[in-house]
Amino acid sequence: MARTILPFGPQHPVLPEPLHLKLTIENETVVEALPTLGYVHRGLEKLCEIRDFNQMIQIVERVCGICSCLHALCYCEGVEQIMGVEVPRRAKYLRTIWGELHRMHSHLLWLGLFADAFGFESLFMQFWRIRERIMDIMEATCGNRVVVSVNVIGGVRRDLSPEQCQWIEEQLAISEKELKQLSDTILSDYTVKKRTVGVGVLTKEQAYQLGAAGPTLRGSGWAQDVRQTGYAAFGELGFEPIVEYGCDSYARSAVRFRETLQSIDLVRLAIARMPAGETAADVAGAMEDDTPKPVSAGERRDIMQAYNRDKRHRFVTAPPPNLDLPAGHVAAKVKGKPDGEAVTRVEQPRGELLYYIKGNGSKNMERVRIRTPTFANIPPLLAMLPGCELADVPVIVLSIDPCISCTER
Amino acid sequence: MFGNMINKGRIKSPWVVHFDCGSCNGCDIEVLACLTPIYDIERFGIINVGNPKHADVLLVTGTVNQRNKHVLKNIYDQMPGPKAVIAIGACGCTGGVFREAYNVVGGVDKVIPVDVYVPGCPARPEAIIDGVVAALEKVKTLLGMTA
Amino acid sequence: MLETLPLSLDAVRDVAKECFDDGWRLVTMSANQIDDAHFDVIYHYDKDLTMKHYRLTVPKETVVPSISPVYFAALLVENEIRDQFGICFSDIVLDFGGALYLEEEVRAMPFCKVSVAQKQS
Amino acid sequence: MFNMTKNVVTNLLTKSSTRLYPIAVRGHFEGFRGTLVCNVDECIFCRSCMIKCPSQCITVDNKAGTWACDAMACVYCGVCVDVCPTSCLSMTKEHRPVATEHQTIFLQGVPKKKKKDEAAAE
Amino acid sequence: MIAKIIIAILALVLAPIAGALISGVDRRVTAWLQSRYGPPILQPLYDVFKLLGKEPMVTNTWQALCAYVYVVGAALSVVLLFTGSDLLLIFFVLTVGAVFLVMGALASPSPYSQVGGQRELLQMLAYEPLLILVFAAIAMVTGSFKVSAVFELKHPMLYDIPLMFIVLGYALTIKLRKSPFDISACHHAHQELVRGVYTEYSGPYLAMIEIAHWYEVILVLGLCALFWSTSVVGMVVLVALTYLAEIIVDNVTARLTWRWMLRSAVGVGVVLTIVNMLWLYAQ
Repeated sequence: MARTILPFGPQHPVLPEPLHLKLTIENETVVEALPTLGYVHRGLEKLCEIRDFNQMIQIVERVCGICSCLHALCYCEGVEQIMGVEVPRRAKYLRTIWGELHRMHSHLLWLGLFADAFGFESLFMQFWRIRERIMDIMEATCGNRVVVSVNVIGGVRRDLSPEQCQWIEEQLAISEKELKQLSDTILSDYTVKKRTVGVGVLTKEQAYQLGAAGPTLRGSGWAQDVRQTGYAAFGELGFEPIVEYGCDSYARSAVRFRETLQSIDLVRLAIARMPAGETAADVAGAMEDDTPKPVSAGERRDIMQAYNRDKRHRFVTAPPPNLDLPAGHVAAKVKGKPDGEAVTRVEQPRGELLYYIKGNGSKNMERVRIRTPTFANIPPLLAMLPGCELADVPVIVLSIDPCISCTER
Repeated sequence: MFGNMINKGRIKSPWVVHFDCGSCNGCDIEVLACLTPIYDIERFGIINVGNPKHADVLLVTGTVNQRNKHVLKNIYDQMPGPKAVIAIGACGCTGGVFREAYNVVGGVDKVIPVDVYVPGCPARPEAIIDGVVAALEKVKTLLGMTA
Repeated sequence: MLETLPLSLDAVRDVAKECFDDGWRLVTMSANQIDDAHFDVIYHYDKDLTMKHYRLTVPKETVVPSISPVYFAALLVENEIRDQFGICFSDIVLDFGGALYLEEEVRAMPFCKVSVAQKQS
Repeated sequence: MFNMTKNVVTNLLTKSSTRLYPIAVRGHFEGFRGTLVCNVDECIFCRSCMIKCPSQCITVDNKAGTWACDAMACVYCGVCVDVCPTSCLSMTKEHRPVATEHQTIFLQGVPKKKKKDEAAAE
Repeated sequence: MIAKIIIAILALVLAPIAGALISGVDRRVTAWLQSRYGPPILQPLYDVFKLLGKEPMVTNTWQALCAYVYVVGAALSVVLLFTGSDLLLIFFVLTVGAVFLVMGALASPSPYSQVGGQRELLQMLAYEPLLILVFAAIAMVTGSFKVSAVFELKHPMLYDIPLMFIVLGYALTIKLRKSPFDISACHHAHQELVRGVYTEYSGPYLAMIEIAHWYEVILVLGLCALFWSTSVVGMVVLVALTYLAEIIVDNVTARLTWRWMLRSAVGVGVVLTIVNMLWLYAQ
């Protein structure tokens, strides 16, 4: 067979997003892969010059609809760092909860798409069915399914009532049960393993040198997760990263699957430990706060044991439960203008997200630079593709969880 | 009689092709969520075919930018008639928050004619279903069918 | 605030090599225009979740040596900076020639405030 | 090999989890940020919403007393509702219906006269 | 003779209708297995009528011809089956049709279509030896390649050659484009080749291919029915169970690569055939 050039994308059913790969194939084996970017480039970093620094929160949330909450979190932490604001502890916990819910919905989405990439449609459907539960939690607590808009400079816009917390726990218990039923399939089914094990190998050294981030890095045996630095409330939750040593697509999917379960635990832990108090600080001076204690192993176990309950796990068309909304939230009053530079990092579902923010004392930021995890994961992808079979291309491309709208902004 | 059957088929089987035209993924995942068990738009005979040559309805999410406007035009031209275009989300309708960014052309209607606008940021799956239903209503009136 | 280490133009690649050998990971680079004729390029390195930042200040139209032969991962970000600020890098592994994101009609280095100001006047 | 079998057979034997929208409408949760509505009689045309809107889709003219919103460009973030001093802006639970053309909400109210003008009128 | 012509005409008319209904049920059951509500049973008919009403768009006229030959081939093989003709002839006609489908796909410049065509050829390479083995086994039991000879048997063929039924099931999975062997094209678009061999066919020609697929469904199910030729109820039950098993397998497996398909198809086919033949001789 002669060499064929196969345009992979920009409109392709495997990828919901327009990534264009020019694949040179020979006998269904990929010889070379060249990316073309720019189909989603909007230039929104430039918008910081015409929108004020508060409006930028809504704009950076729309860098990527899947991990919007974490973009806003990272941006807000940066501005807070510049302006010297101490966020109330309750707000930190709420940020953690919504951040982890985002990670869960993103991972479930990815697991579904990944199943779809190797032609396992019913698995795709099941993962997305579980994901709808998380979307419901998001809608009930934040007011929107995807772009939640909860983070503001100085805290969060919404609070959780005790009734909502209890309902979230119930929903999570059901999701966990459903998810564990699927673990057999995604982690040990013969046909699934046939398609993922040994596909898209990225060795430990390669992963580090090519600057991989997130599950791609952790799937190659590096225990590196920005949550270890303890931003938001992670410092108090006793977080430990999940690592797999397989270095292939299977290891990356296993990392994501286990992280989803871990996120459920983290949300429970955060709800159980969430202190009472304000949800937003006025941005002018620093708050005084008692030093928090990290979670102990015993406490963690006690909290976890409370969740072995059995619940019906079917959706009904009945109206959504009428949950008490928290009584009136206090929006932060922002006075002053950011002046200075900051670099902040958070762990997005896809990996490490970096914001470089520079303010110049006016209401507009001078520069907002966003380095997203997929941007870092494209060089490893280019290293993985040559030599693989055409049938494995979707699996490999998806195994880094590409988010092109993040990459190009 | 045969013509009637064809028209009925047109209403009952709108195959969609989805093109992400520079959206933030929010609307895309809601389009995909429509295919999944909770919303299941296959009830209406809708399949996401992924090939413009087979499709009847083009779902466009996101703002049009300088590079993908050619792709969008190309996909639209590849679709055999009769066809409908649905712009999804604030970005697809007008450009949304990004309409002042330097690489953004604006809404989908700057490049191809749009039949239905689905507002929302992101548009809910219910709204997307409404959008497809509205597009079918439009097709019905075009075909001279009475509901 | 942000603590940065100074970096000179000649040392760019040497420092990169040194960091590479020491096991630092290149996170990314950020460019920023500081005044009409000067740009900041900040190199962010990471090792075990601690970061260090090198700040390189260059006048306009300087050709910066590319570090992509050392860190392959730098190629995308260097192309991006070339797109947006017009700072050229020598010997990028895969050079998109200023067309990574932008089509012909908008190839005006959008982040250069000078060029924007010129367009408006 | 066929680890999924249990799951699919369970699905076959139980009711499907599909919500039959639009035949059966589930409704949205309390607090959902749906359609933006403006009670123009209460509006004092202070322009806070216009200034704060991240999408810059609201236009307020305090001389003519008009409040307009480009409904298609609105991103439903709820910032305007938060900043409105008179609570004349609110969001309903229902999502905005689809349209076949661009929609702009245009509301004409009575512009608030300044105290000085009122005194002069008397 | 007249009876045969009537049967032929009935088969020609009823087979696509029955095939469409079976596809509709297939889609509905698949939806149920995935916890969805599913499309109406008549959905395949709606699809085809809509496609017939679309603007024809072909890259070259050769492709249109190929679509026609594919339909004629599929229809003719069904007619031959129902008139009790020679199994080898049916096989030959079916193959000619399938080859024309691939030629049409290869005639277009689209790389997806090209790769899809190549894979379709590989699939044929996998299922055709299996079909031949099955036919040979049938001939060994009945002593003739005639379909009508099967109906003269006293007890169902399934007793004699149960393993060959599994081999036929293998070929069936490939022919019905079900997972794990939906590698060249499938009814869901989510895959690496968009829609593989179907990519370049559109509008009325795609409708044509869809109709040909219905004929093929009837043909392969008809072959299954031969294994319980003694009673109509037995046939229906056997076919229904086989089809249900196919749908379940479709939903519990991932798509595998063509290398695996070729290796396993030939391996399984040969091993099962040998075991079955030995057992047949031992009796």
